[in-house]
Amino acid sequence: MGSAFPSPRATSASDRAEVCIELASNPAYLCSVRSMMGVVCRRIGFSDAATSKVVLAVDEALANVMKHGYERRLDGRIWLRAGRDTCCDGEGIRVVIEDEGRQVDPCNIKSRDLEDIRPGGLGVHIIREIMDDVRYECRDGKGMRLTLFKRLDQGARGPSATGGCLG
Amino acid sequence: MGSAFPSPRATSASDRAEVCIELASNPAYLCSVRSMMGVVCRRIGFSDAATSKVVLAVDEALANVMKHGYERRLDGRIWLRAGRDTCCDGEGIRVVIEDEGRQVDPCNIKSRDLEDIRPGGLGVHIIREIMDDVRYECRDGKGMRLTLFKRLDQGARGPSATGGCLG
Amino acid sequence: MADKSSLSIRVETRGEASVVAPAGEVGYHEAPALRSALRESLDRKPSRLIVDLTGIHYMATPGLATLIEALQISKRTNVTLVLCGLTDRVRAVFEIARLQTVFRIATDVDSAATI
Amino acid sequence: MADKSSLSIRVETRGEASVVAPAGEVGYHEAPALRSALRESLDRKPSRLIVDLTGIHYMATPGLATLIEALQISKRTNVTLVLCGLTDRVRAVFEIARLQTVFRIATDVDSAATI
Ligand SMILES: Nc1ncnc2c1ncn2[C@@H]1O[C@H](COP(=O)(O)OP(=O)(O)O)[C@@H](O)[C@H]1O
Ligand SMILES: Nc1ncnc2c1ncn2[C@@H]1O[C@H](COP(=O)(O)OP(=O)(O)O)[C@@H](O)[C@H]1O
Repeated sequence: MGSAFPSPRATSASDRAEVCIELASNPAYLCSVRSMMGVVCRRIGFSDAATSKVVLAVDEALANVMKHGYERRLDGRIWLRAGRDTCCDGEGIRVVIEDEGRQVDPCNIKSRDLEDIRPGGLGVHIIREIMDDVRYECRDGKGMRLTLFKRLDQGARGPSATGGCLG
Repeated sequence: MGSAFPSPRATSASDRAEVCIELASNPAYLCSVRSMMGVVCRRIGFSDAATSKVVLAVDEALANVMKHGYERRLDGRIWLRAGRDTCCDGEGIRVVIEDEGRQVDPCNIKSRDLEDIRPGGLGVHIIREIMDDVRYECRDGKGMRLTLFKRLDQGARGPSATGGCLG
Repeated sequence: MADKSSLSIRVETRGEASVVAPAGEVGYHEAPALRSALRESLDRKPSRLIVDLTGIHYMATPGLATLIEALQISKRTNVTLVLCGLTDRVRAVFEIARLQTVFRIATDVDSAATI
Repeated sequence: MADKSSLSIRVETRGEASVVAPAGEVGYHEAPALRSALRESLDRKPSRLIVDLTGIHYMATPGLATLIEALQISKRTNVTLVLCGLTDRVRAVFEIARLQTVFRIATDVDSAATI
């Protein structure tokens, strides 16, 4: 056992993320992560329609890390944290995605021109359309950090549901 | 943002867990965790039949933390780490589940007599039947730690599959 | 990912029998819904209650507990409880829990209506 | 949790048309399977290829890319490509990507066979 499974850090009351996931950069995990993100969004109070949009944005962002950050290697590490948070705009969901992959200038992270219809080049556009705040940064040392925020405003709010597990 | 979303720890090459999940003690998450555990088991090489057993054991263990460790509170924290590991018996999957809930003497964690048919009291029996090694311990300070190991022996091995996402 | 709940339950009447057919997964989160459906069906005191598990691809002990509770109520109230449609995976869970001889088990709804 | 893959694909022939009906989710992991199914169908050069999306409850950009690629091949090879059965959720993704006018879109397979 030993170092292969380091112990979790102690948490404080302020550590409010609903879920934190560290996973290998393997696309086979994306489906389970979508399912988990769906539960988080509903717990926070998003409607079904808003939930599926936030899930889509997070899925696109993770797929991009696997494709571009790790250039399709399956053994990179990805960290995802998601939970309720408040920013100047009010309450909503905060999602932070970090990796140890290739670093790129955040200015170069952009989709193709939408008029130029061809396969690919839509993910970043969709992330920016869906989320209220999208911030790409280089991490100290290696990898990228993407911070996403979506407001829980009138349109995005769902009936207060307990949220089943959604396959 | 700040302390609400602490940064992930740096990882070393020896940090081989396929997935690490920190989640709130809410049963709504169990379904996504089952799905993720299914992918981990297949990645490690377990057959479909062995995979569904390991998934069952982990699900029972997590439900027990929610039910007994946190007495059905939804805001407790649970840490789950799972990945390939080797022990004296050979290669297999190692799963570690930790919580900050009620501490109990590991000797008292046992199912009812199987002959005494009544609702409940089967989870720990199932966990012990399925897994090759089951170790309950009190953590330093608060909460419990459960360490599970299942050998990847001839009977449990599947065809080397890439493993789709399994809803 | 977002519009299928992990358990759906169909309830129907078939002659003298009630049929409860859950589909999906029955873990700790889903068991209460199955429990309600079984209790409501038992409350109506059919002569027979058939639980068709054909659509269940995951069953954990909270599901077993719910079925054991239904069995106990059925005995008290003279309802014949029959399970059917156990897939290999669900059958394996009954076997690990040594419950395969505790329930009356049929292959499908048709035979569950008569045995 | 453990026996349903997240995408299954049914392929059938309907008169002059081929129908490809994926069901489940099309993300980055699943898109290659849809891509293969569409390419195989296009290789057989039907006069019409209908992609019935009724069973899709999740569509991400790798799925859109696959459909755009199929559209490009269909134009080169004179196959009429028609999509149908878009749920509200799938339609929303086409709209965010400004693709709703790029494809020929029908409500169901019947109308996709004639428009
Ligand atoms: N996580 C990432 N790391 C590095 N580069 C990225 C990342 N995400 C996006 N990019 C860059 O932004 C471009 C646009 O991404 P996107 O709109 O998702 O389309 P696509 O992935 O199909 O190219 C990518 O081609 C890539 O150069
Ligand atoms: N994570 C845990 N923390 C504390 N006690 C536990 C835990 N898991 C199991 N137990 C104890 O072991 C007993 C047997 O558990 P189990 O066989 O799963 O049946 P049930 O949960 O239905 O009681 C429980 O009643 C409880 O007292």
